[in-house]
Amino acid sequence: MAPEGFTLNYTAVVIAGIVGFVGMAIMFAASFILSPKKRTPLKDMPYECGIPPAPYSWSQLHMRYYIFAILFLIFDVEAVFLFPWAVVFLTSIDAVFYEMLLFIAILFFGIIYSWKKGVLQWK
Amino acid sequence: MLLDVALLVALSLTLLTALSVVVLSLVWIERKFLGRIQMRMGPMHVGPFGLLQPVADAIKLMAKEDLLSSWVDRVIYWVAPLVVFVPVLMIWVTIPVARDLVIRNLDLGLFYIIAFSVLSIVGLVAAGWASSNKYAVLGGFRAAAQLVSYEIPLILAVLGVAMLAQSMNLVQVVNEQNVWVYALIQPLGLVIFFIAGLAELGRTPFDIHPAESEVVGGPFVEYSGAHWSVFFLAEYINTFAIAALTVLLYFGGWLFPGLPGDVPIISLAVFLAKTYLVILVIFWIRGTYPRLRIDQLMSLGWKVLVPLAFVNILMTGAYLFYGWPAWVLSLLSVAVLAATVWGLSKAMRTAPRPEVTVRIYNPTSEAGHAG
Amino acid sequence: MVDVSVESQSEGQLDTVQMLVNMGPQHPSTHGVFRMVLMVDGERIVDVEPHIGYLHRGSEKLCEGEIYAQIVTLFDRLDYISNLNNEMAFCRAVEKLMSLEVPERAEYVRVILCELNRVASHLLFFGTFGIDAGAMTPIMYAFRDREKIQSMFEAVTGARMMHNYIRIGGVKNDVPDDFRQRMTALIGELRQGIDEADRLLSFGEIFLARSKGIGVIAPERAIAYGASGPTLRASGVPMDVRKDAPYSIYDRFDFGIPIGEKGDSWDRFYVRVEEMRQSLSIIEQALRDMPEGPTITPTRLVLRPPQGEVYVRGENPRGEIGVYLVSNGADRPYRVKVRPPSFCNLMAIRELLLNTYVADAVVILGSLDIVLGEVDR
Amino acid sequence: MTLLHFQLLGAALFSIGVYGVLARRSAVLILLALELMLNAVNVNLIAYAAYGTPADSTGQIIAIFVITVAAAEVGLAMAIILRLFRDRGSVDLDEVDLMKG
Amino acid sequence: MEVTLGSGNQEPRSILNRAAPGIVTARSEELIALARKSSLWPMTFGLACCAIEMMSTYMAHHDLDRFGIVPWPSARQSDVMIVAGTVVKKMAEPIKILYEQMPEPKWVIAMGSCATNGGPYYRSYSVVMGVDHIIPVDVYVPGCPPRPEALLDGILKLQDKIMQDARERGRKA
Amino acid sequence: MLGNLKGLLVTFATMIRKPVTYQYPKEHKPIEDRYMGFPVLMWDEKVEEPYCTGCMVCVRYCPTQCMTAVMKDNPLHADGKSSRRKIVDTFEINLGRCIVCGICVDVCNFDAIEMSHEHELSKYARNDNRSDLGRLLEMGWAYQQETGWRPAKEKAAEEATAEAEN
Amino acid sequence: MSLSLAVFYLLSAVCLAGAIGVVVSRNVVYAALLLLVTLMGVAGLYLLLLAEFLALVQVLIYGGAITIVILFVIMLTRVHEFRAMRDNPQWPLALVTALGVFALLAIALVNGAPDETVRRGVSFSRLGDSLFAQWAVPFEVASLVLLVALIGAIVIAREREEGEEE
Ligand code: SF4
Ligand code: SF4
Ligand code: SF4
Repeated sequence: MAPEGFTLNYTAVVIAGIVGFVGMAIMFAASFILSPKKRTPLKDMPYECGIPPAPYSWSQLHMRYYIFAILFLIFDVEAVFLFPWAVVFLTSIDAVFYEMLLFIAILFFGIIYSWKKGVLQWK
Repeated sequence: MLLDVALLVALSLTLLTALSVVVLSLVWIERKFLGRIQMRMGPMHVGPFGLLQPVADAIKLMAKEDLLSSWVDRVIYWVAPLVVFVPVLMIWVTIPVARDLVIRNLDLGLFYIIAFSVLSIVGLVAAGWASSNKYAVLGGFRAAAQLVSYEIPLILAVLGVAMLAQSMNLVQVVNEQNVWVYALIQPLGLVIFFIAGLAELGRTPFDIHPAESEVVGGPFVEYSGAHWSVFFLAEYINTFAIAALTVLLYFGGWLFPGLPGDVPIISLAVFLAKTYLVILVIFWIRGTYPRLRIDQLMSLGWKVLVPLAFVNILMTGAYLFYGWPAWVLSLLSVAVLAATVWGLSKAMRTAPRPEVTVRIYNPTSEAGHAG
Repeated sequence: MVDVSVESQSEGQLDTVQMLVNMGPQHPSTHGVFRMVLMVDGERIVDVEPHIGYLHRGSEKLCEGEIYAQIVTLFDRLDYISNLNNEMAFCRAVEKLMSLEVPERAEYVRVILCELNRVASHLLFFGTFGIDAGAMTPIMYAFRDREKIQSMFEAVTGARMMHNYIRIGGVKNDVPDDFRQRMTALIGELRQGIDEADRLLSFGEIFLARSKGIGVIAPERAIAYGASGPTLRASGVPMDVRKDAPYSIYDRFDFGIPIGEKGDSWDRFYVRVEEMRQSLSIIEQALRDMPEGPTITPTRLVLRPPQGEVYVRGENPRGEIGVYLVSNGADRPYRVKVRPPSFCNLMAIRELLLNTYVADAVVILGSLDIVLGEVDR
Repeated sequence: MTLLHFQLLGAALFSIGVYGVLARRSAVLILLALELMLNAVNVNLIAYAAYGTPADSTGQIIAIFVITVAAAEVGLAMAIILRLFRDRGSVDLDEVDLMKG
Repeated sequence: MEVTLGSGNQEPRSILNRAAPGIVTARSEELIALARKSSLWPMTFGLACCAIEMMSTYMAHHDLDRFGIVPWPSARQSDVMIVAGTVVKKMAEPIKILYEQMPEPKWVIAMGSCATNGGPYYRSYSVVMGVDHIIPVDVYVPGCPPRPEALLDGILKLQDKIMQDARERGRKA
Repeated sequence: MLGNLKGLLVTFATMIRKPVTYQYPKEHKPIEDRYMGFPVLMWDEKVEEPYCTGCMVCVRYCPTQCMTAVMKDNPLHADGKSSRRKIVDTFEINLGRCIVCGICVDVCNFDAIEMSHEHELSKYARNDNRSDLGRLLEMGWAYQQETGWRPAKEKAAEEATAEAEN
Repeated sequence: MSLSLAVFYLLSAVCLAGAIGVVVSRNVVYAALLLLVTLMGVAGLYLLLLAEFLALVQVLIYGGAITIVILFVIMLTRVHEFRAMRDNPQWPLALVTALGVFALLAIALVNGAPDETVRRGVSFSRLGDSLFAQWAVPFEVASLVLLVALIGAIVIAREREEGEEE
């Protein structure tokens, strides 16, 4: 009892993905056999403006990045609720509109909080 | 069923080919246009007017050694370009180029586009990580922080359109605009969408993750040959997608007053004309502006665009809910926009005129005068 | 997967979230082959280690083995963007040593060309600074005008960059006949071009945001570092050798020296833009007053200046150049030492970069306008 | 394809998640396994909703809330993990002994 | 006048070439060479004074982009290295590394007398007497600095060389 | 935001202007008269021999020492056709090393060497620009014909006579 | 039906393989990316169950947001440390437990489940309607949960910041 065209729609999506994947893979393969190859130890080194790279560990990056990821996550989830709301709030009962106002207000408080805490300020 | 699948495969292949051609054209247009902006000629010598230049570039990249140095994490390094590219291609399944010229017109089209465009970010971060190169790591993180931050205003701006159209179906969104295009009703949304879109593309002035003068190409620094060109391809297809979405969401897609909206050829022409115009604007901006710094970028995103996007949604919601006339929303939008611009200028101490801190000092002719 | 994480941090260092990023010698924004090793914490720079010497060509040593006339060619290549100013400094040193008179007309020609050279140099700065800030177009505008200046140089000196035109005792030959008209036209074009480029870049909000308040040097610090030229003047210190110790005929012209207020990157940038305008006005005045007459005091081919030492100062586009010359009476100098302006300006780099962003590092380095040829010599 | 198929798949995913939670030591990996379990639950919920009579949106809505909570949980948990890592230099849950300070 | 044909950079063979040398015909070799010569991407890389003239060549008046030449900052994406300026001994190693890090096929242009053979610094204790002591060079552009047109001429010569090499390879295959 | 808009206007204005590019292989940026390309040797048409006597003054003063010259007795002088007692036998300039400083021209007493307009001399091999007498004279001849060059002394003498006539 | 069954098996294979990869992979980044694969498979399953919106939500939240957060954390902590880390020594026990859980569940399911074969989708607007009309309270609670998570994460992450700046 799928809705009209449902199966085709998503078959199309999947097929597009597969076509993209396979197409590019074919390109890699073609490039692999076409391109000249020669390996040298220096070529293997990461490029760093012509200087042999200094050793480093992976733990270089800052918590700051993480907070933005969290903010993104939270607002992404919010979007999940906003989209159904966007298309039903006119046809549904009035309360729906105010519900969302409350919802947005609560989450907007999050932004204000982070702003006040200064985490939006990249230091 | 099998026939349908075959048809879909054929359509997808057509899509891939068409987009490749579009990318070639974009590369050519970009170089020519930037050339003109910079008083140069742009490509001239490969084919007539340099038309074959992108083709030559493509062939060359294919026949170029595809480095896979032993320091990189091979699997992720190999897959990362695909993770960036495939979603970018997939969103085109539902982007209509004319009323009936679309592979499948999803009902949740807008949501679908947003959901899949987020996936590309993972690819960029993974590419930066896998390259085991400091520039790449820096660039990858910049990419992540930036793209992640601008995704929110982008989503919220799109939401504004979905509210106006009461639908997430792109064809319907366009059809709803047959009276007034949304650019007029909701200019604020347009501005937010366009800025956030530019940031999503990583184009000037938001090109901090591939910033050449800072991180030498960012996540792509270690890539060469075919792998690199996949990133390149993805970037340009994405540019085209954002331009197309701008046109579809705010400029009435293939609709043009006086022209029939249901003749595929005419619609396609109108749509392409509009899209290429938007693209030219993107290139124009690219040729004009310097690049922002990461903290400014993040501040702009979170402190300006996100609140503005919420304001946009609220205004749109109120407009629909209370049934105001359309011009109220336009006026409100413009007012908010103007206030923001003024506030920003004020904050940057450039209103009404930027402050000049350099003066001419001339000891011989008494006191110096202001410069 | 190969283990790339070379045993790096021991247990005690867990808190360090820092990474060494190497910029240069080949990096799009290190202006040649400067190298910085940045210790970054996220995007923030916590330590900087500048490395120079990637262009150490041993010029000063080479000077000791060449006769005076040949040394001019080496000075050309020292600060390769302000060639004529360098030639001028060296020739003045020898002239001072030999107490040689320079004909009036030659002085005018020298000043005109040197100021033109200053404009060319600042134009290059304008463009590369734009690139550093991420704008790709200003450099095209700057080079359009620079190209015109180079054509002018070519018409006068015969070369676009390495002129070998200013000679000990004057200049190589007189200017071409149509010099005055061409120069007047050129000045007009340059004024327009500079204004246009200025409109394009200087007051764009993005550019202001990128350069205002970035890399501030306080006047005392600038003086302490021995900075000079626009770098010093941007901090509000009105020091200009052309005014303070006028050489050649600079005391005859009415010109101002642009000084900044804040000492930030934008001031350093705009001081240079204003300086271009002042230079153009100097050229205009010089063109107006230029007398007729010979352009060189004839000297012997192989000079043997008397024993002694001299030090001359001059105002290069990048700051004060000093040439210290010791002669033992032979046909080759005993010692030549140059006080390179951008080397001294570069000294401040560490202090300037601490606690800034990686992106700022590029802008700040750009605003110092270094030329590796003279930093490393 | 019946409801059972989905339920079995959900069960399998859930068990794999259980294994992961029990067998792994790194906090991040445990979290990943936890996500697997949550997804298994969601598969079940939605399967029930789809096969239920009459068609009912409850299952889907609960799944949305589960996803919401999962997102919140990941955000918080990751913050804690980061914090632990910064303080103690390890994300190995066996090594982390809060009492030792 | 004695003319020696420089060897310069030779393209290593591709897998296809190694596995089935017969398949790669002269024509396809030439097609690829045509693409390569039309899209020479140099590395953003300047050493000294010559770099300024090289920049001039990129700029509006001469516009290397007409030939499809756009600079890329990373060695990994570039095809040709224009050594513009004095190669001092300290810089020799970075140059070597950068050269090696460029993917095949790659070419080198030595711009200016310094890069060719030391030029004005031929007596200096710290200068490498020509970059070809470190890496193979395809085209030498004389001058100090070479005019932009001279560099353009050098690039056209390099394009010729690429075509010629391909033709020769095709003949051999 | 006004400054930003202004920037856009500037680039837009440029876009509708004509590009300033010289299309190189077709069109060369005009070379000024005084342009110093590589040094070349001049050919004395009257006596069909080079002006250069091989005196080696230029060789001594060249800052890069990229020249060599060997002198020989001039057979034409013996025949009485030429006033030059000595003439150049072999001459070589390594144009790959020459830094176009023009010192050789300054020091030459015979107007035998001149900075030509030659500059496009890219070569595939390092030593291909070691130019011998023949090549230098060839390039010099081309330059002579292109510009109608005459030795400075001759010119000066002519000017002097012209002035005397006036 | 058989076609969709095939698709189901394919997707389940992807999911299970990915899931097993997640719990056995030595490399955390691989584990995270394999989780992404699994979750995409699950999204596919949702599609089979006609839950279009849920599938997209899965892609958006799990595929995009959560994966990125996890990747961030992995990169912020040290990866080689993870790699060196072995599993618990009692992993066989865990395996037994997991198998036990699966067996129990499977038995219960096979015995108890009604064998429905017809799937029904819920239209998007109906979904929205009931979400906002009937589930209003949980909906608001969700926003609170999110807010708390946000604030909690900020507090936890921020304290550290201040500590660092000391
Ligand atoms: S060849 Fe001349 S211009 Fe070029 S780098 Fe050497 S000295 Fe400078
Ligand atoms: S060119 Fe002039 S200076 Fe040189 S050897 Fe010949 S005659 Fe003598
Ligand atoms: S121009 Fe200068 S470098 Fe060239 S040959 Fe003459 S003296 Fe030597």
